[in-house]
Amino acid sequence: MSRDLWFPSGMTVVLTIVGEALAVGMGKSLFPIAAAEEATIVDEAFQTLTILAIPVFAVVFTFLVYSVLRFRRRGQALEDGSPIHVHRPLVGAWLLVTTGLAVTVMIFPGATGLAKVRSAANLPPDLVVRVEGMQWGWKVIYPDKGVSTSQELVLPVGRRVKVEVISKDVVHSFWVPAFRVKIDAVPGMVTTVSFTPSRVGSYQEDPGFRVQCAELCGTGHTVMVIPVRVVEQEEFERWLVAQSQRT
Amino acid sequence: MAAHPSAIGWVPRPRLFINRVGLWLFILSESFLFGAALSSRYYLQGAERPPEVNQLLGLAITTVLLASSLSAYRAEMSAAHGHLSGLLRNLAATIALGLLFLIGVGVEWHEAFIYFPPADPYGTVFFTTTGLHAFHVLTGVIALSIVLYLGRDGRFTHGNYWGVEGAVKYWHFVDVAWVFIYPTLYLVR
Amino acid sequence: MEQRGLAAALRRGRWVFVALMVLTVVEFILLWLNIPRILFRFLLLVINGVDAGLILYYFMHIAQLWRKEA
Amino acid sequence: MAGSSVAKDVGLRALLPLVKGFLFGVVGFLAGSGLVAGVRALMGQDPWKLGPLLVVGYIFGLVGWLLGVGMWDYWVREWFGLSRKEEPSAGWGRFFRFCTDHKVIGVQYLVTFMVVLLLGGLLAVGMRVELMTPGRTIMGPGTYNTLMSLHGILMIAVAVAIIIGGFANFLVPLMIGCEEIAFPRINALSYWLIPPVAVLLLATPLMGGFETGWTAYPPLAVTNPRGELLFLLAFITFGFSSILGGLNFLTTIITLRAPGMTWFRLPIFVWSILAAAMISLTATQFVGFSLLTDVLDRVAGTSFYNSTQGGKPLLFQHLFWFYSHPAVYIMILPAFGIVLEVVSHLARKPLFAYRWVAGSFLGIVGLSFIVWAHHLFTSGMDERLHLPFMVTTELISIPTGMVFLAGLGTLWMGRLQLNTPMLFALGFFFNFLIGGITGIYLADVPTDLHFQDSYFVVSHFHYTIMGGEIFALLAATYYWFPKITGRMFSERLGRLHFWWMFVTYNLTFIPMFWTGLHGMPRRVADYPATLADTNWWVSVFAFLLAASFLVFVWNMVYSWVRGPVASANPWQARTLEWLTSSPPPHGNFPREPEVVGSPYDYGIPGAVHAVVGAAAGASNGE
Repeated sequence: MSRDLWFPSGMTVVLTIVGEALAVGMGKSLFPIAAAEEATIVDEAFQTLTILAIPVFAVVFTFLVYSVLRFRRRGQALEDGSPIHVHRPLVGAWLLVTTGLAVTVMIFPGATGLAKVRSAANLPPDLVVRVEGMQWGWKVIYPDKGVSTSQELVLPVGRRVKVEVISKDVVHSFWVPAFRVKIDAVPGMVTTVSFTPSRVGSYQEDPGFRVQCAELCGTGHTVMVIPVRVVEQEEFERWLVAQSQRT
Repeated sequence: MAAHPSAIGWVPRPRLFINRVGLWLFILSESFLFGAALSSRYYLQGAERPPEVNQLLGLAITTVLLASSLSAYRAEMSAAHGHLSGLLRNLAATIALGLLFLIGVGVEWHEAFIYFPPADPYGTVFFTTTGLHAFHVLTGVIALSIVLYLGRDGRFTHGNYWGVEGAVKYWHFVDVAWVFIYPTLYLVR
Repeated sequence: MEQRGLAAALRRGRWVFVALMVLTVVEFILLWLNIPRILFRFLLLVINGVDAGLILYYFMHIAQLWRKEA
Repeated sequence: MAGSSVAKDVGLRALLPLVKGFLFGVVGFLAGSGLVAGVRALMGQDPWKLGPLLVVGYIFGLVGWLLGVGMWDYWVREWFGLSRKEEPSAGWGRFFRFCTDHKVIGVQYLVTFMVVLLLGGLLAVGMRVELMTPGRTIMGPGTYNTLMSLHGILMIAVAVAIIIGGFANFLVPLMIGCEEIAFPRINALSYWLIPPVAVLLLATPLMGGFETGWTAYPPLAVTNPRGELLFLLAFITFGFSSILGGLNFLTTIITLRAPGMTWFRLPIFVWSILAAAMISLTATQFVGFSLLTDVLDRVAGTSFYNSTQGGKPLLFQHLFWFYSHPAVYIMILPAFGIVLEVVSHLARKPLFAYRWVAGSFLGIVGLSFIVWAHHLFTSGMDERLHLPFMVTTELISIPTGMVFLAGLGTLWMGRLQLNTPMLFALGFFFNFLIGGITGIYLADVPTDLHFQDSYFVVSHFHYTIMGGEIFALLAATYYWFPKITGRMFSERLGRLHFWWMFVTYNLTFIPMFWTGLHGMPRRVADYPATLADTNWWVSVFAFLLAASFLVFVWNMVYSWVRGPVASANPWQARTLEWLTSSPPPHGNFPREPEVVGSPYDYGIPGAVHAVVGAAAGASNGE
């Protein structure tokens, strides 16, 4: 009897340690390129959830596999198992642990991560960009600079950007995988998202640098993509000037 | 109503109770439909309401519908006490009041088309909600008419009048729905 | 006997109808009084709740469900 | 059997109701659309506007179809005091006509939706062919969208209806010991609403397809081609059918339990159906209304979602998910019931923490109504709603965890028979564990900001619905196959099917978490070249996964026709459905069963669940 408890418990611990070592060891290599401060928050939340999930998986998995191997029927005759209907302390402990886990993920990384992601939105932005979604393309407008383009989204590195997203026809969604930000473009509404690009990069370097429509919007949904380019402030200024001359 | 004759050794099932539970569950389900319509009104419009809503007509059709509920109740009670002529008279009155209500809604629609057509934000919720309700009134009128037709043949006795009870309960439910629709569309601000 | 039961039931129905009408007219009158919006909405909710309760209890006999008489 | 004369209906004549239904349907359609054209012409409007013609024509056609297929004969005639036509109580013709026997309807549902499942699977194969390599592979993006949307709605329909419509119809009356469901004719009606749904959905490509996915978000659903309208009408019809189903099961379970069948003697599968039926009875009205608003915006010129007129597209998302999130519990609660049932009977051990599980089911029902907005974290809704909906969503992990404890606790110290149904039940626990854990990533707002509408979501819900519900469905199919058909399936092919499917299933969907994390949005026909290798492998395994169903179909079809005859109780299980013959006779039991104990008292000498006929003394005691 005691062996039936100690062996799978030991295996659970081993599996958990291996799993956690893998999760922590692989660390950033698991994630796609992260090019905004918000991306780090999201990735950390992901990592926290993984660290919490591994023991849960390990417990259920080892006890499931152990039961199958240990308690399978041997021989042909049908036998009944032990008539255990319920084990109140176990049910209580299980409820306590699952409730504890649920509350944990609500607070950390849930509420704390949410607060961190929002903190950028509560500060005044360095740059406001207006993005219009339409079937099927994006139009990027820099209202203060009098510049607009449908070719690419260019942003300066290290500056807090506030993107105001609108839609001209149906629901679209503004998603830049490298920034881990997403907000729907809804007709009749202005939705906003704030973030701070943290590294220079471009679509050629990594496809994470793209504005991707994430909400099904019709035939051209798949190709509703424009590249994103994060550049140094001086280059950004030069680009703005070049753009305004072109128009 | 039982589909199969009970085999030997089966306790007969309480058919009336089964029917009642089923009907009440259906009413519960339908109340979610009206809940969806009413919550859409508040989501789209808040509590706003154009001044052209015809208050007197609203009060009038509400009265008609409440009165029809009374006559429906009288019909059911008459059936329960085996009072056939009372049943038929009150059923006919209920159907007539129901039709009067529908005419009232028709007049209202005619006016509303001018002040807030269906493409207008308020018109959207007004026409959808009253249309949904009028459709239920119409089905209720049809159900009551079938009951009236059967009642004339003396199909309902004071121990067996589920047809009357079912149709009347449904009619009352349509009335309850209106009790919430009326202030939502006409009064709230 | 039978007829007396019916008469009592019909009388009860009339009273319920009168109550419903009074509540509706109260709603209607409240509309024209200049009471605060929050209070007005709250009163409407209460009145409608009472309306629905009256119909459910007296007209639709909801109590049949737990008083298994069938 | 009560009557000695068994009416039989064989030969092609048995198909007559279908022909009649079809003809009545066509007549109804012409009458309805003619009526609209006439009224519009009288009002001085263009009589040939397609939208109103289709909608009203369809409603009339639907009524015509139902009357023709059997409602007139078995239903309306009685209203008018005419004699009701007798329906046959034996013969294969019953499966092709309006029949009120719950066992026939169960089989009708099962077979119909198995076919739809395979069809949806074929569409998925088509999608994976397109996604095998980046760029255009075999089809344009419009075709891909229609294919994907059809796959979505067909599989959602399967997931919602196959267990409740199929197994619950067949089993609930047997398990609670009654002879027929509460409203047999409404039950038949809810099945016969399905063929028009299938016809409409399969006709959508002819009308220009529909590209909104099964979620039908406006304004896209308002501006999309005509195929969209057919899809909306089909979905509304399907919702109506599912409401009637829920109504029937709730009434049956509340009122028709056999003497002695108290609430805590109900098999857990019945509890799960009770819980699922509560949701489908109520929440479905919301999706019906939301789709109706789409239709009205298209056809009647209202402006629910026309933002230039003050409409609000987000309203639809709230209404839609108020049903469609609870809908996943309509799918998964019966699956919980099935696996716990199978695990208890095949491990020959009492179901662990039975009352807690029943309570958890009701807890899930309650919570399911207050979590919908977690689908809207990136939709631009009020940000103050994010935290509360995250909290309620994550609370659902507590009752769900109880199901896992019950499963593990039942296996522990049991005597497991590792046969095909048990393997699928175990596979359920593994897959649903992954599906459940990844759900937390989507419920937590910070991670959801990245994962919303990505392949991570695709993989997550395939883990819960396919890895969860479909595995439970297959467990149920193998477990109850002898009861339904009276024959035994091939155990060897069954195990082959399980291992083949389990391995290829996981290899198909695990990589999708990775592609989602790396920025692949869902519902696209193309992706960046960096994801090409992963997608190629996913496609290969998806084809192998699809091929595993060939084994399943062969096993089912061959065994149904040629398999060895099964005994009344091949698993030596204790619930009531095994106490009657396989397949059960018309009327289910020779005498009314009397329930005297729990269905799960394994290992207790002398414990009895039920007695069928005191005189006969047939019981399942030791």
